[in-house]
Amino acid sequence: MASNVTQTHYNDLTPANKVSKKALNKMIWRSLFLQASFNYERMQAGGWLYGMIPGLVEVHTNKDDLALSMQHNLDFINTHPFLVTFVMGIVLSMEQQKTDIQTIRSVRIAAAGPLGGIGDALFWYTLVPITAGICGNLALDGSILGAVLFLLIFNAVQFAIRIWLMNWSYNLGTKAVSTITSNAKEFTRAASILGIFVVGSLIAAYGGTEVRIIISDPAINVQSLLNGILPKILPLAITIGLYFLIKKGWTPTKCIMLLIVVGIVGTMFGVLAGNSQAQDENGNPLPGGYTPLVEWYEYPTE
Amino acid sequence: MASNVTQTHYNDLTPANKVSKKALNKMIWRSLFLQASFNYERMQAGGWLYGMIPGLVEVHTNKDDLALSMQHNLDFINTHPFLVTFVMGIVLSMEQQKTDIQTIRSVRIAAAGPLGGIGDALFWYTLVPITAGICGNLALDGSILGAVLFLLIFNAVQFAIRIWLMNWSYNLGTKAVSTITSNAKEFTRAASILGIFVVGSLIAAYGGTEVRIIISDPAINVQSLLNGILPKILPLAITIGLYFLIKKGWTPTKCIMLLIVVGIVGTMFGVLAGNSQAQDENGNPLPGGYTPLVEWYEYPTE
Amino acid sequence: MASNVTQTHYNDLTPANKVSKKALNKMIWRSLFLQASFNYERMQAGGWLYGMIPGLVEVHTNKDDLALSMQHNLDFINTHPFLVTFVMGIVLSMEQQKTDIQTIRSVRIAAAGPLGGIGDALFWYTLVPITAGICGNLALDGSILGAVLFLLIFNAVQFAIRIWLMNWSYNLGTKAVSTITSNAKEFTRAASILGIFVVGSLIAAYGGTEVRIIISDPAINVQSLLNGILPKILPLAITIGLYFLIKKGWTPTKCIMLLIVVGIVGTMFGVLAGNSQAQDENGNPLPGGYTPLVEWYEYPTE
Amino acid sequence: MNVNIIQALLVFVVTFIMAIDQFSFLESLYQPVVLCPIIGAILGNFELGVVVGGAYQLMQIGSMPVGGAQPPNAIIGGIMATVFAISLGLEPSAEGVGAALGLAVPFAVFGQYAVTVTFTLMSGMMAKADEAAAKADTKGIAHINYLSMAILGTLFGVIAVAGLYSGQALGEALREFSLNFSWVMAGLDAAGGMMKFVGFAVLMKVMMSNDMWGYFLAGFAVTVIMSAVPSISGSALLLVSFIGLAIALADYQLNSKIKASAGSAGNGGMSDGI
Amino acid sequence: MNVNIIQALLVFVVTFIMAIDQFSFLESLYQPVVLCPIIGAILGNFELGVVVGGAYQLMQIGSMPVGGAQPPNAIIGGIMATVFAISLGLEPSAEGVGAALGLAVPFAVFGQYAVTVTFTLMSGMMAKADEAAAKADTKGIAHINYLSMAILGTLFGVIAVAGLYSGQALGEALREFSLNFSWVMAGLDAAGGMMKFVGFAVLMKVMMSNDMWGYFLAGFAVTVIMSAVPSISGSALLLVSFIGLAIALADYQLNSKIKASAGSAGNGGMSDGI
Amino acid sequence: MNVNIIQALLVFVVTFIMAIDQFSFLESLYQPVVLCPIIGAILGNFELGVVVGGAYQLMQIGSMPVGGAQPPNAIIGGIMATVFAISLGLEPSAEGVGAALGLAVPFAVFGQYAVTVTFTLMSGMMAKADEAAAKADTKGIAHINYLSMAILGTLFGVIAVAGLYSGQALGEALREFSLNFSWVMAGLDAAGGMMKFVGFAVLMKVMMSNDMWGYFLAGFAVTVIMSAVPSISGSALLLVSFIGLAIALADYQLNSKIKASAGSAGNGGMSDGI
Ligand SMILES: OC[C@H]1O[C@H](O)[C@@H](O)[C@@H](O)[C@@H]1O
Ligand SMILES: OC[C@H]1O[C@H](O)[C@@H](O)[C@@H](O)[C@@H]1O
Ligand SMILES: OC[C@H]1O[C@H](O)[C@@H](O)[C@@H](O)[C@@H]1O
Repeated sequence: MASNVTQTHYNDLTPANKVSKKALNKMIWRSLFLQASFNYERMQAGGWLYGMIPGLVEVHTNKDDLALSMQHNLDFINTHPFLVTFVMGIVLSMEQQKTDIQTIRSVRIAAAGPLGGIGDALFWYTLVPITAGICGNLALDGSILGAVLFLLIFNAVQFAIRIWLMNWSYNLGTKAVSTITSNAKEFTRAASILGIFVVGSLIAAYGGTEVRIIISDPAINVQSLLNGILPKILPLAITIGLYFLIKKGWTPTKCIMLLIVVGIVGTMFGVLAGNSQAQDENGNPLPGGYTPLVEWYEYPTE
Repeated sequence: MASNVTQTHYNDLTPANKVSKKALNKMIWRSLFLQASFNYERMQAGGWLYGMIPGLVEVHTNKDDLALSMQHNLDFINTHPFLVTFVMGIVLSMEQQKTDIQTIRSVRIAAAGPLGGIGDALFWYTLVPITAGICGNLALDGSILGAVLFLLIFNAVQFAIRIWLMNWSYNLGTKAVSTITSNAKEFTRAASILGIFVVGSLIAAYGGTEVRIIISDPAINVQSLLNGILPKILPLAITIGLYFLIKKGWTPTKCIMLLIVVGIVGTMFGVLAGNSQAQDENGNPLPGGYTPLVEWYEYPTE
Repeated sequence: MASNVTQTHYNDLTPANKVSKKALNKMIWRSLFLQASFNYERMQAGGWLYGMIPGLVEVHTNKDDLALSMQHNLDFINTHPFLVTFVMGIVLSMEQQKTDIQTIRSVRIAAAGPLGGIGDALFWYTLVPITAGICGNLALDGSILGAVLFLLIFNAVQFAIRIWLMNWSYNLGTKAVSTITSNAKEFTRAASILGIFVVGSLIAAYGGTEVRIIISDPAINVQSLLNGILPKILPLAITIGLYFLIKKGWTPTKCIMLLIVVGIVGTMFGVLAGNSQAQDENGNPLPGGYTPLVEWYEYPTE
Repeated sequence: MNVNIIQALLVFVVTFIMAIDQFSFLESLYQPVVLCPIIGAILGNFELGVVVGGAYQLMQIGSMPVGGAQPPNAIIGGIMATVFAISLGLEPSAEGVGAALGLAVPFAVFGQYAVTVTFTLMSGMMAKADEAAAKADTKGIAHINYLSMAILGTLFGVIAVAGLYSGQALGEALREFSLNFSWVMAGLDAAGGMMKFVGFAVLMKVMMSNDMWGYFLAGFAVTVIMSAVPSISGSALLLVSFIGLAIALADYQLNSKIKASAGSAGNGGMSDGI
Repeated sequence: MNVNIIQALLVFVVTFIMAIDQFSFLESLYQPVVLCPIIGAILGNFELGVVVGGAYQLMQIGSMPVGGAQPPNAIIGGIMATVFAISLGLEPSAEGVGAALGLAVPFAVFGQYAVTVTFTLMSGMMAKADEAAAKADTKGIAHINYLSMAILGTLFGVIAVAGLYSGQALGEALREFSLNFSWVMAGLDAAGGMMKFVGFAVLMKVMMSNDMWGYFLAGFAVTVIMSAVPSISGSALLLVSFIGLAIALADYQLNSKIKASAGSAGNGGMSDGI
Repeated sequence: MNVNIIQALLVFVVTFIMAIDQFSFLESLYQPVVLCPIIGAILGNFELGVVVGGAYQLMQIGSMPVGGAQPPNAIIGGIMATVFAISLGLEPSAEGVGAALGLAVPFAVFGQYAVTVTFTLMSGMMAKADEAAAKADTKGIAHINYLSMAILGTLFGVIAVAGLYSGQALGEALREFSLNFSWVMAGLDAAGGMMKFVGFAVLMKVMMSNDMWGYFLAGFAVTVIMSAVPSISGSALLLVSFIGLAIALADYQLNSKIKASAGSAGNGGMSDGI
């Protein structure tokens, strides 16, 4: 289990040779499958590792080290699919240097988080709307040129970025990594600080879990009350709770089971907010997102 | 005077024995009187000390130390009345360990501040409105059940919290305190930093002193101009000014006298904002909160 | 060139005597000409140095040191013209102590920035509107008293401030500087941190460079997209770019040339935002601030 | 309404207790839903008291004292609403008691005002407390607290009884007094608002050292920023303490390491001297 | 509309590919502007497919999956819009195809829902991945990814073919099912939203030490502040990383210096022990 | 209006002085309330000048140059308003002079524009100043300042006299020129806005070291946040300096301690080497 990696250093600490051009190319190609096994626990972790493998096998000739490396490369990750090669290059260069494992993990998450936001703004909210606007209009006029143009522009951009970033960041990392090793301990600590700071931040940025209870008479909105104490208090509390469970030895799978139970029991009684996406006879969404099995309070309809 | 405590350590530095269960219970009971001598200089300081006494007398068998402890336990404090036992437990555990005096002071204010906000949100803005809503409606229907229910719910909650927090935090503190003492000096410094950070924060959060002068022709609102330089500039300036006076040897009482004079002279000339809560013949509040004795500018009526 | 000062210490490190009263008075007088050679590259640098000269020549009897000092006193500076004497006094006291050059530079910019904002609020947005309001109304009634009163009030205030601040801050600095020298290296570092922090801040506060491209069909506002990634991204990117150019050896003049070319080419193609202040036949401003030479997209008129 | 001396005495006693309870003890007896029925019973109309209590309770939902700032006072307001409802012989229903609530408002405002002034003036009591503490006089501290409660109780008792006898007339007189001397009242209010700065300054004296001015100002700055954003201003103190914790822990970690490094590196006696 | 088995098979294959493509591979084939013409061609009306594709593409501009949150699904939506347009014999023009887009909405919503549930349930797959990794089984990792893609593809293929055959009737059935069990759907949605906290917690376990709680909470606090200011909430993570960088570099600088100072000042062996 | 050569000369001299005064010297002579009566006196109608001055002064309340950004220029505007008021023979009253203010607007805008361009181009002057400084040539620095003032004064003097002679016609010509070459004007404006980045970059070169990038970006980030909250954006720089102070003092405290610890712990010569 990712959470079971306790070894802090690789067994073989001799820096590996530079990875072959061929491996880098394979990694670029495999980076297209970053989201192949996307799921809400670790998001892109599975696809990430799939993408890293060509590099990792070259770098870790010691089989135990390869296992070690593969294990921690299954940590939670979420970043933009085009920009991921940047993170891949950096991480690969650290793997090659046999950098302290925790440092690799910290750098990986600290880089991935912000790149996700940047990539979304650049590609999902800029490139796609613009090309879709132009190409959609062409298609509306009956021309198949719209489809062709869309594929051309979109893929020219993504391949250019993926290829360039992978090579650039791998070289960058290779250079930087060696200067860092003289104060390795201090660097690991600093990287962990940044990493933990980013994790705190991710909770606030992405955590959306809320309580649903809104009563109209007397007027009570429990989530508003919670927000008055601390916005995003639930995501924070749940994460910290899970952290202590995992520290106690729970496996991630067990945590997931727990959350599914909590989720379904929570909506059974109308306590947790959730969107069923169900529609009533007139195609309108349900008030409060769903109808609880046990309705013990009246959800305001307006 | 609280400000005269210059001794940094207790005379008897041998950690005392754990405080008796009986003393803790007395403290819980006395915590109900936290606001008995509430005033705007130190807020709950008097009631706080009253509450701490049963523990302090057990811990400080040396009379000089008891005096010392009582003196600094009269520092300004403001927190939520229900959650105060949490702070009491922590402080008591530090008193017992004969922790450096400044550390105790710093931890006390740093814990009290945020708990005030949390408690207000939880109890004043959540528990009370909800129970009051239900019970008020019962009473409107002529049933005395409303009153009974209100007392039951409210006091069940407050006693559960007070009792549990006191015991929990006292034990927590007792455990943590011993590990801290190895780096006592560093811990004191860190606690002071947190304390001073929170004091700066309290000024911005609770400081409300403003200038009243608003002239309509030409349009001038002096407070807006000040806000343009720095919001809450007056509270900050006054606090810093008082700090230097007190450092120079002024007693808090003298400072208070000064502020009363400043307050009344300030409103005499319509310079300071203040709310007289007075109403004119038609029950409307006065423009600008009051009518200055000396009116040298026209306060806009609209 | 300012950027060519690489020497970190003066040649003659013996602290100079206190500057003569006469020199301080000259500096106050010259401070009136702070903006004599105002320009957008270094803002008040030329006038600042002009103002400092009477003090600098007394302090630096070694000619090379005088040159050194004059060079770095041409760094970018922008502060409020009335409050500048505060910065002058502090800097002069450090020059006199032959403080490490980088420290002087850092303290200078760190003090000037915030004082600019304070002064603007106090004088440009408070003193001027109030007196202008009163005096303008007097003048409207045909009385020349308005003009006389305006000059009296305005100049009484500015001279009082300039004179007092210069003397006060010079003395303050003289006292503080000596205690600092024992940890000179550490102080320089700390001052540089504050300085670099303020420079980062100035970019965000004063940087206004934007992209102009707004297309209505499909709706695209490039600047909004950039703001979604990072507000003020262009000012940040340009400054960092220039920093690397200057590190590579470019002179500021060469950088300026580049920016003028970028500016004009940018507006030629309607890429950069800029305000021509031109008006059409009906006295209305032009959509988007100007009409590009090459119009390759339609700027929305509404 | 005819009030006999026994009733007046009972009202005094009840008010005395409630005035203390609003800040000390259970902090719940004083709520209108509890208080008004009792006053009603004393004045001979328990049922009306219950209803007035319910109505008043609902009206003042959401106004609680926070940070020591006072809302219109629920005790004086509740008592006078009951008095008016009974003397006017109102209907025991939600609509019926409305008029009584209205008439009680000036009294509630006056009560608010009485508390504010008391809290301002009682700041003087702290000097006495300091003296007692310096002598380790635990009884003295207790007495100060008891005395303070007694003062508040008596003050409220007197106001309530006076209201009981002279009703509307008194309301008008109070209003006029505070109108004519509004600047004094406002001055006390302003002074009251500034009192806490003395407390802050004393704390600063305790904790401040020259290299901590930055943290002090930073705490101020960060809170100014948060207060300017409506949706988080309520959690500002908690969020600030998160940030302060990061700073304090970092300082602790580094200074401990410096100490360890100095201690480890040579003469043991050093470590204390740094 | 009469659909023969070959057409159904082709639709299945195309949907299978597109379902994978929406998250993996080129992430562009699946866009309506590309997809609808292909479906149109299969069903015998290429031109109408092109126009429906254009219309659908424009309609859904701006809805992209961000942070894993799903918008109404463009694939199922696009396919069904094409199916309805052809079966209703609509005009190949912007106005003409409007009705088909409307009928496709419930299917798009159902597709969104299918993805969300899949992503929630596939969290379980990670335990398998952990096992494979522990054995350095690179093939195993590959298979997990292939399998995941196959599942998503098959699921979508089945939905599309079912939609192809039963059109509106199926839409109605789906709607009713999710209406009756809305609390289960909502529960899975809520659970899905919480899954990432497991990932965060694992990361915390890796990086957290006792003196880092402050940084963790500070990162949280700063982001809460930023998220409360609309115009910068989008750049929050980047701004946070700037601040985090300052903190990390400061810590690095200071700790390196402490180490150097300790190392320099005495017995060389010390430096490792600190 | 007939203008004789003496009048023109006087206008030139007055404008020359005022143009300098608006940035240097007393920064108050140039205000319309002072300037317009003087121009009025020169043109033979002092009283009208007084009234126009008052009206113009009130109109432009609140527009001051901040951070070097220029508002419509009050000097050129004030002078032309006086010229138009006298030549049109307006009434010396608030309403009477309104028309003259309107006609003066294009000139004020042109004046604003002239200042902006001048400030952009005069950036070049700094290279000369650097040279003078490198030779410790104090006179050279003085001359550069005098010259700069003279340029600004002359430029304004010429514009004012031209305006005096050709009034509205010139206004129209100016407008057309800037309309036709609006992209050049805008380019200079854009370039002017970027000039300060050169100054910032030079400062960075002075102060930056590798481990300070974090602070640089953090200063930027914090200010971006503050600027996004309207009610505190005005005090952003002051608030930032509070936070920066905390950081700098912390760094100073820690590095001093590290130095002391290293120094104390062994060979004295060490302390310099770290
Ligand atoms: O705000 C914290 C605290 O402040 C004061 O002590 C009182 O107003 C309490 O009711 C409140 O809980
Ligand atoms: O937000 C970053 C990232 O999050 C998820 O991985 C997906 O929604 C991606 O499309 C997105 O780019
Ligand atoms: O903003 C500070 C400062 O900036 C520039 O130097 C000028 O615009 C001054 O008028 C202003 O006071």
